[in-house]
Amino acid sequence: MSGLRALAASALLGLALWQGLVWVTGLPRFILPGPARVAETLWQSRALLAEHALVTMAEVLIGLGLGTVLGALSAIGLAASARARRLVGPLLVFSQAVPVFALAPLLTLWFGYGLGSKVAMALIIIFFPVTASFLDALMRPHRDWQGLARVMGGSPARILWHIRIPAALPGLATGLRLAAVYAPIGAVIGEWVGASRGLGYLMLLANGRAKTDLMFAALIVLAVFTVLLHAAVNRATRPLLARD
Amino acid sequence: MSGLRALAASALLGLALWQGLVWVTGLPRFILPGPARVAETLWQSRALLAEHALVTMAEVLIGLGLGTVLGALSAIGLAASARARRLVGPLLVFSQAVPVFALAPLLTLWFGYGLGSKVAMALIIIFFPVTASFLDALMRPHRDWQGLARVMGGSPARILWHIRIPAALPGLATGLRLAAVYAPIGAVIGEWVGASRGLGYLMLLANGRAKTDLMFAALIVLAVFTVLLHAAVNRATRPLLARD
Amino acid sequence: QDRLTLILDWFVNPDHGPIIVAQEQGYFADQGLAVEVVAPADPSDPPKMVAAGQAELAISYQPQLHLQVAEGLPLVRVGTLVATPLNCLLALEDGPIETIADLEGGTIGFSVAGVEQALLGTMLARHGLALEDVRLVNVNWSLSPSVMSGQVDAVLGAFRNFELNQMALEGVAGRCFYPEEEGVPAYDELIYVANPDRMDPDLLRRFLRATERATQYIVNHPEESWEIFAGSAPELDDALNEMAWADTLPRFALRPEALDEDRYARFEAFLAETGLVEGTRPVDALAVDLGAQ
Amino acid sequence: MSAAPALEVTGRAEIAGRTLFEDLSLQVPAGRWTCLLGPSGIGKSTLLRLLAGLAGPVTFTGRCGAADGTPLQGRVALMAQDDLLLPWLDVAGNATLGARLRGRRADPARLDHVLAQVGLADLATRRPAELSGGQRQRAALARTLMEDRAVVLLDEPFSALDARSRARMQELTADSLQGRTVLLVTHDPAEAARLGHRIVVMTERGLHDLAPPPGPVPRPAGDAATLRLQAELLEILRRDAPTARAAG
Amino acid sequence: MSAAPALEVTGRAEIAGRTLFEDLSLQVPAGRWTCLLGPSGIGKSTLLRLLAGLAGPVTFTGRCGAADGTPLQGRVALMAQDDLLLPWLDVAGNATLGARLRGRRADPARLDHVLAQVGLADLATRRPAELSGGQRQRAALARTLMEDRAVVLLDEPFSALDARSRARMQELTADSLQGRTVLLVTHDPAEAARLGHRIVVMTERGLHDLAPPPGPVPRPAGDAATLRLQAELLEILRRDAPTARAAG
Ligand SMILES: Nc1ncnc2c1ncn2[C@@H]1O[C@H](COP(=O)(O)OP(=O)(O)OP(=O)(O)O)[C@@H](O)[C@H]1O
Ligand SMILES: Nc1ncnc2c1ncn2[C@@H]1O[C@H](COP(=O)(O)OP(=O)(O)OP(=O)(O)O)[C@@H](O)[C@H]1O
Ligand SMILES: [Mg+2]
Ligand SMILES: [Mg+2]
Repeated sequence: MSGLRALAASALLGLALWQGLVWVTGLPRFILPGPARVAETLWQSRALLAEHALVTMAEVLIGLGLGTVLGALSAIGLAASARARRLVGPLLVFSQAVPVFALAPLLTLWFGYGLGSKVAMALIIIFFPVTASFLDALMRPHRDWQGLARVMGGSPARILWHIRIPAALPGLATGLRLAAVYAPIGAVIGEWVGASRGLGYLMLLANGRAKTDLMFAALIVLAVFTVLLHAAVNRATRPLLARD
Repeated sequence: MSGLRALAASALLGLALWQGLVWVTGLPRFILPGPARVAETLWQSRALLAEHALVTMAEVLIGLGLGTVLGALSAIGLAASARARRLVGPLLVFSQAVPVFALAPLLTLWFGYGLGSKVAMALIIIFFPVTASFLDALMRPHRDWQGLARVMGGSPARILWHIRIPAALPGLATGLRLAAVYAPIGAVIGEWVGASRGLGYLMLLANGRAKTDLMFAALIVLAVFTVLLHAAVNRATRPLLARD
Repeated sequence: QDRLTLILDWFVNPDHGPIIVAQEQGYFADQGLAVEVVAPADPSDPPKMVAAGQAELAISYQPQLHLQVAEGLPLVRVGTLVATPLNCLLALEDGPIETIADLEGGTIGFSVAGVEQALLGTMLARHGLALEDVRLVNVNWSLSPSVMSGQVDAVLGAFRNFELNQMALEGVAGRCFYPEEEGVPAYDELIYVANPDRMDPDLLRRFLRATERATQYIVNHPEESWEIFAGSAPELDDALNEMAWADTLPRFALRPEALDEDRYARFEAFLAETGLVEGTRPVDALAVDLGAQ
Repeated sequence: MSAAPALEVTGRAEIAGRTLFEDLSLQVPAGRWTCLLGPSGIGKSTLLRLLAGLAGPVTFTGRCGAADGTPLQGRVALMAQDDLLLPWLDVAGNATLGARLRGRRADPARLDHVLAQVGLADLATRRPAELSGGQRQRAALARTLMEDRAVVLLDEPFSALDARSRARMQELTADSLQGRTVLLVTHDPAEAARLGHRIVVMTERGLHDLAPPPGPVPRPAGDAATLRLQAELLEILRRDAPTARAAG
Repeated sequence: MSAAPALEVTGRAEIAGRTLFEDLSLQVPAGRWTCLLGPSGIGKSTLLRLLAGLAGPVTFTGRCGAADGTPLQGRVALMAQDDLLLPWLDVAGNATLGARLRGRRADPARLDHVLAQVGLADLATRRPAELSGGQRQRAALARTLMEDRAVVLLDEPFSALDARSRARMQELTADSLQGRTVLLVTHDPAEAARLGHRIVVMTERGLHDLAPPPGPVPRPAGDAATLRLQAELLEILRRDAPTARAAG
């Protein structure tokens, strides 16, 4: 499959750049270990990494699902009402400026230290690009279509449903692609809120203990997962964007 | 101006929600202080907040400018070459999965503890939504226009410049709006990488000293700045999106 | 069995030896306790969660406790985990910093933004320097890398049982300046805090008794206890933790319940002097001796 | 379907600060076909959009709507100059869009019938991008015919059709819209001569009425009276300043 | 401008698995106007797109291009059935798009001239959304005329124009494109009769040639021979199965 071959080529390029960086800059391995060292750690710690990766992946997939649904719904709600847009829009933007450690106590208080608070965190991070990019597309005027639809007797709600939403699907696709990229890092940040499992936990732990090799091994797992997730979402949303 | 009035209404709604949350959930003030307390701290610490806010704003504006330019250029580069897209695209996604603390030593090593590392961090965070959303728009086929342009003797580069880029400006606008939201949090994260000034630094400090009021005051300043920045970018990019 | 939730100060590490050993050896169960151990990523969260009633116990730092109580958090120290400071001002062994006085004009990194300024001010003052003579940078996640790579001249907030070993493993020797040797009053690095309005002294006493028993076991059986600790989770079994284990062992409080009231009074006074807290609070607002009650 | 009303437009219109027409007075008789011709850019489409209740960039002052003053909303169908097909819907989906926008189910039998009439029965599942220009126009016509409204506004509905399809569509449309008030904008004098109960030419100087030949519409294409009218119309349209008598 | 070549299309075409035409053989003489008529959906636009070198969804096997075998690329201009104006450019910008796409500056005098000819001189700074349908079509025509190519493919270029503008545009275009190889798709028999050196009707059965009246193009609109041809064409186009002699 050419898609996989392209990914492999890209991975090779990435490895070459990485190794090149290590050679050229002569960075100490506690700052940037070379690919070979990390590969070794990756192999040695494969059971550990796999265990934590599974936890994170579950968080990601749940967060992505919920975040997409919530993001799409809130975009539709905002598109439906100018008042909602004016009142709630700035609050959504506001919410994106709140750093993790201000949220962390609230999240753990409400959702505990289990899956809940991680999914919530991933959701908060995913939800916004989906909303913003879908909303932008929903707000494009399409005056001719909308005029025709009004002549046909369409109510604003039905015009939204039958015209604005389908016409805005490319924007939703862009949002989903962004969400696919942000979901894994969202789950990892969720794990910083308090966790005893997951790649984010493992990375922080490794970082705190200067096990840079392990941290980078976990990072590679996370990043590869992100790339694959993004490729999958990319492919799935391609029909929406190819529409002329 | 109705825009400002809408923002004020939204702020009132936000304050009401906040106060309501405090009342209903009875959250202790070291987890979520009420608006009145934060307002008081905001006023008392106005000089301190203003000093740190100025630092952060400078980082944000520089980061936003650079990130936008870089993001737009990389989208154009990727749009121009299918090979670049296949090779570099996954690496860009990959780069978004790298958590801050893995980057922190590298950033401070290369850019020091001054403005440089914060701008770099903001740039890394801003750049991706701009690239992704502009690229999606650039890749929409517009078969008829492109066909006509080829018949007219347009080279791929000129078709990109005269047709694909102008047609994709709404996507760039969406990317810019996202970037405006992410730039402040990007700068704050940059400050966590290593700083002695800025709102992010102040928040960490306040958090460490259990001064939740001050932390929330700094957060409010950051969030209000984010909302205003987003509103400004929103307004500036409106013509791009209103195009039918 | 009674349920009890304990929030650690950070991810599990050898500092938490008595807790892990007590859990693994069944000492908690012997006390009729089912203890849930939760690790947060941000050390400033656990006291808040306990104050908010989300957990019965949290591990925190004595200096942090003073600040938090001064800010009105309903918290009180109920036990001690590590009875000496672990914090140290860390520089490179073969670097230019041979005494604290050499830090003039240098850059000092720190991570937890709590009492660092007070500690540093005191340590510098002994060598004729003031805070204005150095540049303070919050380096957050990269304490030891920033000092190893020479981006900062020293870091404050490094733990002597960890960061030194960490650097040794990287082949870099570190030099520790100990706060308690440089004019800072001695304090308990790791303590157990509870919400005085909600706590059940009996429950906590049973908890502390179990950790006391675990501490005794650790002191008596350093090798076996390491095996137990390393076996509790695969990510804990590594060279750094093994080295740290040996260095941490002598620092565990042998009498977790016991309270040295004077320590708390002295440190409160110290913080008031440096201006980090306003006024002073009596010791019984800060710490209780469950055994004495 | 409610009884077809007469339409009336009296007033002046401005676009972007320029006067489009002044003192215009158009009467569209109830239940009949009125054909509107005129030079490109004179404001025919704008007039149709005004009657359909679409504001757009135009500022209109005066009366515009049903002659009896009742609102037109919900009684009017518009086939615009652009086909305005939704690219994500197939022909059948586009043709039944109106029903869905009103929250009803379209009658499938009627859909089949209309699609067969416009010659798109085999193409019901094709997307607009997979159609030829004339096929797209016929899909838009099918959508308009599905609307079943008392007032029908058609903006050059047959312009992309070959002679044969055009004649057929004219007959079909005349037949389907029997008894409705139809305002048809066209550039084809033959079309106007065939279909108009009333023929109005719009010029810079105002509206000009032409008497069509007697007899029911659609008139046979080769009919002598029709050909004469067609030639007369062509003559007027080709002249710079029409001299036909002012519209009533 | 290079010398105008003759064009040739011989072969078969498929779209989405269905045969569009089989054994088609079209010769377009060099330097002359060939008018192509035929029912909607028969494949006229597809043929033009093939000649322009645009693949699209069609699979073509055979010869298609200049009759002398030299590639057509860079020598052909296409005015598609849709106007394909870029919404963010004004009329002048759209008309000079080709030059910019080739990295040249458009000649401003020529632009003024062409815009004046198509009657858009006053609207040079208007965006497409601010134009009427006929004005948009003339803007697209202006863009095509600005191209100055040896081969010009016109897909119903005058369909949205009123009779007067249409006649003017026909004359203007005939004049401007003197000596080029022009292939014009039209549904208007009068247009074909006026403009064609050669008239080809495309049907399901293949191509059918009609002999146009002698004399230079554009022929006068009212000319008897032209009218006769027009009537004959109309007759053929209206019949289900054309019986004209097969194309050469
Ligand atoms: N993507 C596609 N998939 C399937 N069929 C297609 C596609 N595109 C076009 N067609 C079909 O190809 C045929 C030829 O289309 P073309 O546009 O060439 O017709 P035309 O002769 O120009 O018609 P008109 O006079 O209506 O413009 C039509 O029947 C159309 O339905
Ligand atoms: N947004 C706009 N701004 C300025 N002028 C406009 C705008 N929209 C339309 N016009 C002008 O209004 C006039 C009327 O346009 P309209 O579409 O009604 O013409 P029309 O009679 O339908 O012409 P055609 O036969 O070419 O379709 C035109 O001259 C056009 O240029
Ligand atoms: Mg019009
Ligand atoms: Mg066609």
